[in-house]
Amino acid sequence: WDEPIIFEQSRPGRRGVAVPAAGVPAVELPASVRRAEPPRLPEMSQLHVLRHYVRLSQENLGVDQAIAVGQGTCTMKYSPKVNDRFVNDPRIAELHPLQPEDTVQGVLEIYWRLERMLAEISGMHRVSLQPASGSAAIYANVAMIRAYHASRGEAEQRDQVITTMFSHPSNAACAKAAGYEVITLLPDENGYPDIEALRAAAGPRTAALLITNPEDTGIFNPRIEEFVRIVHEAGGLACYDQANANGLLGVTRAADAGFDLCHFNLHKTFSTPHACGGPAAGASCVSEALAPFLPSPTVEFDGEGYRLDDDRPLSVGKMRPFLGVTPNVVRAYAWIMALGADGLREVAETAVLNNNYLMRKVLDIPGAGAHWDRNRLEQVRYSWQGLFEETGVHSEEIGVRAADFGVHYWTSHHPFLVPEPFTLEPTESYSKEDLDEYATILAHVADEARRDPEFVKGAPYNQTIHKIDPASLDDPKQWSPTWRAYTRKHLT
Amino acid sequence: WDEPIIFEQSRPGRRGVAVPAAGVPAVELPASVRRAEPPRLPEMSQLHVLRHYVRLSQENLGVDQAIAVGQGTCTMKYSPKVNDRFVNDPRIAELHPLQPEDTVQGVLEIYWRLERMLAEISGMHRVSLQPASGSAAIYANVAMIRAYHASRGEAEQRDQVITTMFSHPSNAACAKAAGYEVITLLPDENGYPDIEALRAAAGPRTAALLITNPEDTGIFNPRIEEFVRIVHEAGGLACYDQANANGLLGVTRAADAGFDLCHFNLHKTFSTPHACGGPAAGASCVSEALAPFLPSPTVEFDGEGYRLDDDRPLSVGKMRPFLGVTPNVVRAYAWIMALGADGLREVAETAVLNNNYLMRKVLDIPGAGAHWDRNRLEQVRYSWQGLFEETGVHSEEIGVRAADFGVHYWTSHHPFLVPEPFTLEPTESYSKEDLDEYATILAHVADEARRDPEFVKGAPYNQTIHKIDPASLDDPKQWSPTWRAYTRKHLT
Amino acid sequence: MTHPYIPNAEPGVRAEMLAAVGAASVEDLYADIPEGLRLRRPLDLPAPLASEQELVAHMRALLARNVDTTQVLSFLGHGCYPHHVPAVCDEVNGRSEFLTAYAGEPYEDHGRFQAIFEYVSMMAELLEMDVVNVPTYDGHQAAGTAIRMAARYTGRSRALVSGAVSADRMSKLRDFLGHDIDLVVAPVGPDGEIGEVEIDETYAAIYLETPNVYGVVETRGRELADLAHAAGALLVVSADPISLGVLAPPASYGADIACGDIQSLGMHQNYGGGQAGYIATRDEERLVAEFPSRLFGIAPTTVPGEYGFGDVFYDRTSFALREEGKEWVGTAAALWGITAGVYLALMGPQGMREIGETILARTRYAMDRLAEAGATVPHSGSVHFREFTIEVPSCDALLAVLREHGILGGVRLDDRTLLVCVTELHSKDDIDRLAAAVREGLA
Amino acid sequence: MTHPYIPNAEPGVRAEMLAAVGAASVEDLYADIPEGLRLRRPLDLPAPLASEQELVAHMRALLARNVDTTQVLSFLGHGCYPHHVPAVCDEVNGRSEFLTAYAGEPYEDHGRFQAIFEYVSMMAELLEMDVVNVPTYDGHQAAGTAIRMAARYTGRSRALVSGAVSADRMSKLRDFLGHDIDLVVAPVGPDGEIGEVEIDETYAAIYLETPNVYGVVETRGRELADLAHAAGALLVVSADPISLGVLAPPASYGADIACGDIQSLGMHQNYGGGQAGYIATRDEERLVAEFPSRLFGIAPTTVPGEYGFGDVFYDRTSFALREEGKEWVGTAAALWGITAGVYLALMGPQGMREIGETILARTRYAMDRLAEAGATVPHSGSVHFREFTIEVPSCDALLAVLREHGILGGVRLDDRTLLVCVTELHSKDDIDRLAAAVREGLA
Repeated sequence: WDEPIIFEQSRPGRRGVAVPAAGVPAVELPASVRRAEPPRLPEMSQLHVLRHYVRLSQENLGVDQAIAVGQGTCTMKYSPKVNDRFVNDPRIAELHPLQPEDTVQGVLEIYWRLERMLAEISGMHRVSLQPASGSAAIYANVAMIRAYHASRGEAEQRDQVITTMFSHPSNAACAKAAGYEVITLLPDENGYPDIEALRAAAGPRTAALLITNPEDTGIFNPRIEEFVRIVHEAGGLACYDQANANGLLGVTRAADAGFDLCHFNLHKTFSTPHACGGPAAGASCVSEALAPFLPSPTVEFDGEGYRLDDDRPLSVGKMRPFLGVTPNVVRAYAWIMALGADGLREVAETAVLNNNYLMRKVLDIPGAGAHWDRNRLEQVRYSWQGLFEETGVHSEEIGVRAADFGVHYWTSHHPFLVPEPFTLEPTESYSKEDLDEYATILAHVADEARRDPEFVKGAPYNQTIHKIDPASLDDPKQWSPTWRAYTRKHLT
Repeated sequence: WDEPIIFEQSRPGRRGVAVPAAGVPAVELPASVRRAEPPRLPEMSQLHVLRHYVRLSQENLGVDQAIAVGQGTCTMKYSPKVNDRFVNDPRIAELHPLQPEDTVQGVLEIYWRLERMLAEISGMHRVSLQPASGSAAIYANVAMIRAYHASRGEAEQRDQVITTMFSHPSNAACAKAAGYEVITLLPDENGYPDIEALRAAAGPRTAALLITNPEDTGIFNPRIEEFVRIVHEAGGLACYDQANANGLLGVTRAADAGFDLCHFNLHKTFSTPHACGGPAAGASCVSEALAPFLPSPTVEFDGEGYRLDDDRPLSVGKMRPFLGVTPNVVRAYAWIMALGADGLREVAETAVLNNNYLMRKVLDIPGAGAHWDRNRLEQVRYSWQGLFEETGVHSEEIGVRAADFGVHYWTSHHPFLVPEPFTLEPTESYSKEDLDEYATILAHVADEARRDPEFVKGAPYNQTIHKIDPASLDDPKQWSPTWRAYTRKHLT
Repeated sequence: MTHPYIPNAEPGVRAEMLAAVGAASVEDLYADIPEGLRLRRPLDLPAPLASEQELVAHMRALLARNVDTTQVLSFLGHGCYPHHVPAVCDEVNGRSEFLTAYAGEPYEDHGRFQAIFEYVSMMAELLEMDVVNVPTYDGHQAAGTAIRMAARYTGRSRALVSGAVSADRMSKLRDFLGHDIDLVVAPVGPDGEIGEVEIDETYAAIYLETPNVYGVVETRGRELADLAHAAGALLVVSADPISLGVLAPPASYGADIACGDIQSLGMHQNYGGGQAGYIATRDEERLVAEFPSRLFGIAPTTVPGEYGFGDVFYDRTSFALREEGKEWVGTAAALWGITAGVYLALMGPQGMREIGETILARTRYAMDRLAEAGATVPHSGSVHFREFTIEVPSCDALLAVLREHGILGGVRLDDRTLLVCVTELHSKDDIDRLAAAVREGLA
Repeated sequence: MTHPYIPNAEPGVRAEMLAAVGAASVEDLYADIPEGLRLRRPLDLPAPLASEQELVAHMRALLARNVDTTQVLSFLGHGCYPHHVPAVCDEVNGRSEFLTAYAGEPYEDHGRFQAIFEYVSMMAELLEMDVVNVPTYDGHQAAGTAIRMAARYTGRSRALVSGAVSADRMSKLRDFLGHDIDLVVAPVGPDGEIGEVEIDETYAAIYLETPNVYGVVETRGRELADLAHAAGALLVVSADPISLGVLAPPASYGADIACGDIQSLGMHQNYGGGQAGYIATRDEERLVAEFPSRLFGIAPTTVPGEYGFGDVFYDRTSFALREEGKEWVGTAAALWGITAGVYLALMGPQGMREIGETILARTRYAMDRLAEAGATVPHSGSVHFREFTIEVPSCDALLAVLREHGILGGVRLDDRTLLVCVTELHSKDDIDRLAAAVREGLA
């Protein structure tokens, strides 16, 4: 489709939906609060609004369309359709969050039961499902860390948080946003976070270690228990970023390595859909010692019914409005119920096997590599450095060209400590045939890059649009973050 | 997508959905009824089945995707999304048709109210919503015609049905299937059905006239009342095919022209979706004299509640299982309720205006024509005869090439009395801008045909697949109406 | 207000378009309709609910007056069956590309052609037959057409019809066939199967159902096929495809035409709106020629290895030949065919076997429990699939007691005979609950 | 059984793949995890409901224990609002291309970029501001970030926060800002608006909400903007976009940053799961630099006239800079942004005006009726949008009476203060029904 911007399809007088008239006397607004000019929104009939968005949707690739193994760290797994049905039921969709508890026993039971299941999966004591995302869960964990130290009179003293370079950037960013100084450990020559650097950093100013494991490289840090111990000995807390727990379900648990806190992303490991970037949902899991600091309210069960507890004096308070991102809580609950303990274990094992299988295929492609010759769990951060040196084609360009074949990848987070990176995470959802196809496409594009680098650099050729000139996006004089800005800067 | 046949994606042992075990003792089947070999169905995981069909869906064009004015006679209008919500509600979707009447008062009320509304729209006395489609409604009408004559002892004598060449082929076919001899009137030199031929045909053997008006050409027969009178005088019944009533809502009614029966297609005029070719729904509307013959059961209202009446000795009986295609009955009801009398009239007027506007645009294209210089209502059967004579490009080829631009048409029904036909029916759903775009594409393709006929004949170029070689489809040795047949004939 | 469904009702654009066609008003465009036929008053219809919100409120109030089978425990079957509908079935048939498309060409609607081709192909595997039609309306229509096909094929006009079919289907067959085909009804044996029958060279077909209206699985298919064939007639068998993971497909015992309803394969009950019919034969030109329905076939394209699709033997149809075609063809139930394909692909051979086994076992379990509860269970020595009858002193009295327990106990076939339907959706607990209520109702 | 969600759990393929990677078992691949950390028992979880049918039955039983707002008459608001959700909104956000996609590039995910760009562009028109972010989590987060942006922009660490905000939002602001920004709470005047306030050069911002927690529309925005600007501070205004078809947008009276929640624009209540936050500013480089969120911009491609999209000023973000970025960015609520765009496109300027007028009128009508029914209605001289408080002898007692009438009467702010929410969904009859029940409850 060559679908215009929606404003270009407007014709005055048309409308997509009608609004009931008040049926009661109108209110005259004082001039100070009355809108002067009607907003310049598009005016379109209902079919035309629908058609526009349906066409745009067809210009997008989700898990249900493509082999989405290319968004490593994102755990792009199948989100069962049946779970959407529960969420769309009015008895979830049309519940108000402040209804009396006796009218929401079903949804409270789901919250409660999911909390208990995640507690078992993490080995932790209590879980909050309030955080709106993985990053929000990290922030909630940091807030609890601060509250914990404050309760011990050490809030001022403990002003540093330690993290690692291959931990998700939100660990550093959330700690900073919460006012902490951030110390980042680089990998040692083996690809593991540098334990000596940790020893040097840990001390009386240490509030916590925030660490992902396996890191975004897919490498599991076998000394993780020692990391925790070092931080504990310094009086800090250990907080485990389990956004990517997909290879570990039923295999190892945060609590078993001594962590005080961890978090999960329900939209990764527990299959709730990514929704173009949210709504997501996070789960903050804590040890008994940290439980008093959990966000409020918590869901409590007295053996007969479920109720909300808001009377929690040590709580960090509200992380977001109301109890949580309920649709995703419902989906995650249903997903775990469909799998059970054996199923979760099978998820983990298959995710790891799929990843190792794909790794074999990818590393067979000339020009592709992976730093550090280590085992990988559920994902691998690869590098096209070899190919780049040979052809001058960047990883990003390879990815764009791969999109011409209906698959894609993203180039992961800055900084590119791994040069020309790409991170693949096949999860348990894809078949061997999918992985073969994916690797075949990458091999094909790498071969193209070798034979005709300019061709690959000119991609895409088989997409809705052609190669974008990004220059204007960083130039304040030209950038146009809205059509309104574009019209002003470029069309008048 | 280059999506393989589903059997090619099978891998033994996989499955898309699990079935609960019996949980009670198994039954041993005698060999005479036990299946010997498992069926060779595909074996795929759930995501892969879903992905396959989602990709296929993206290779299809519905009203929600494209400007679907090219399926003339089909009334491809917008089917409001909100109406689907009602149908998907368990209180429709999970109703069993033989539930006690007191548990289905809501759905019976919908049937009753829709019947009353269609009676008003047609001017008829009673309406049956049982027929599964427009053709089934024609058949039901023919069955009632036979029962009517039988009740008067004239069943044997009246063994002929008269129809016209531009009435939908199902009129002729259903009458024939019901055992009637079919007499077909050709158009006169003005494009109207030949009234003299009717006079010649009508007589003691005439059971009924089955006639569409406006015919598939879009031309309204102004002598329709006289047609009815001639048939009535011969002792026959007059039955109006109102499959395409979209230009007539609130403008003129079947009863007002003296018809005894008529039918509507809920999936055309009343907006229920076409669903790739059904489920559809038909409505058979009859005068008071024909009402005793309606299919059973009927819905009756006693002022307090609704009940089903199956005790109707003159009824033609069952046309299909149960009461009707309920989802479409619900949608049609909601659609009329959203529009009301003024809205229906506006639908009709806009459909006619849209058609006349598009006609101007199309007839401006060199090589395009329309037989008979008459007013048109809601559709026009055009002809590319001029273009064909100039270029040798057939209408079908123009349509295929137009599909490369995201629109299409079909070449209408045999026989091609209008040479190189194409029939456009823009309905009320499309905007002026849509009609302009459609006409522009046709003009562009016609121009291509003039400049490079072979290029147009080679189309499509921008579709999932390329030009099909149809030779095998009519050859019993080669045809493969299933993968099983294909495998046997072509792969072994 | 410009109605959201009618973009060109906006007065400005309307005026522009009228000007373009050179009309002063839309009335001009209706000039051909004589004044005497014109309706010069507004239609007498309820006031419109123009805002979607009001429409939703209105419909919600109507729907609230229904009680559906997720709210009560229903054992109703008799032609419309409660089976689990996998969410993926709903997801696919709800995709607007399928829901709102119609009759495009094999290029821009390649997806529809492929999906339907795959549906017929999966049915073909289940049925062990090579030719399966694009769905017709329902099982009634499929049965009627199948018998008519046999009549055309043999050039005869008499058919033996099993007496173990529903009254509704018999009504449909009489209406659809009765005017030119002589229908002879076969007796029902004490075991619930078709009884002893004889035919001669005037018969076009024997028509059999299995499981039949009593849920009894017919065991003498081979014998009937031989009987039919000896007389130069065809055996037509109506079979529910959901049974064919465990039951022998009609072709395996010699049936010439198979037919039936596919509502069981992924369609909700829809108050009877989820029906669709299939017809299948072997790949014999003369038999294929008798299909009125469309048949989709696979065909090569100009690109080697690429598949396209098209109509097989189009010149049989009424689209091509009007009254000279076979019966008629038109919009029927394509989307349900696509859906049934999704269902079969999800289930696979294992799933079809398992669901068959589960239904067989639970049906038998229910028969045993209800017998224990005091009901008389006829034909209890026969194999039943999904349905069985019980005989009780008064159906009405029993059903009333069951209603008090939130149970819809079955379909009343006559004053004393109740037809009970058990599927994979009925757990052992559900059946035990029914049995307990029946015991109370018969006490 | 191979689980339907895990294709490669099938033993044959698993063995093949293990062979390909040269591992004897998956255990080999876990070699890096020390034995001490290994969980050598199965997780203690409920038995799985492996068949979809059993899962559906289980979930259906849980959902049956909820009573939703289509089943009762609810006047609950206080941050989550019942508005009509057009079916097209659900249709679009249910499309699996949007629902299951994530973070693809601007090519294969062109649709997502365009849809979100259009959302921010429509919000920009509504807000009369040129820069709007890709949605953040919710209105709480948006408010917190907006104040933090003002602090960074001004280099100051104190903010004046209206006292007329909800306790929950205040809790969030204290948690999110309290550790390094001094929050001074402004008094509430007798009219329910923000009271008299003063600030000095240490203040980064004045934070105002309109309509505020009491549903009162603040009328002194211009005055507060002048006050803020005179001190070199910014005015941050949280406004519900559904009010902006009739109410003046914050920018029009001088606000520097607008923020709020977009749940009203097409999201179901979702038990609080439908929230998403917006932040908007003028197009000033220094202000734009302070956004933590992603901003999507339009950009040319190699084909003249073709539009593409990309990230504006990406190097502000934590994706680019980790802790040196502005706060953090991550998965938030993009799909709700797309949905809000669909909503605004359906409504258009007329719809937004009409819905605003309807809500204003019905809110006032409800205030009048409840006053007549005997409730004390504070701030009754002020303009209210959608919410207002009533004062009664006992909220609990009144709510209990209303429950008996199938009414959820409002949110209890304290023992004697009830917050009542009225939207376009509440008909005159609904309001009259509430008034009658309140009269009874207060009698």
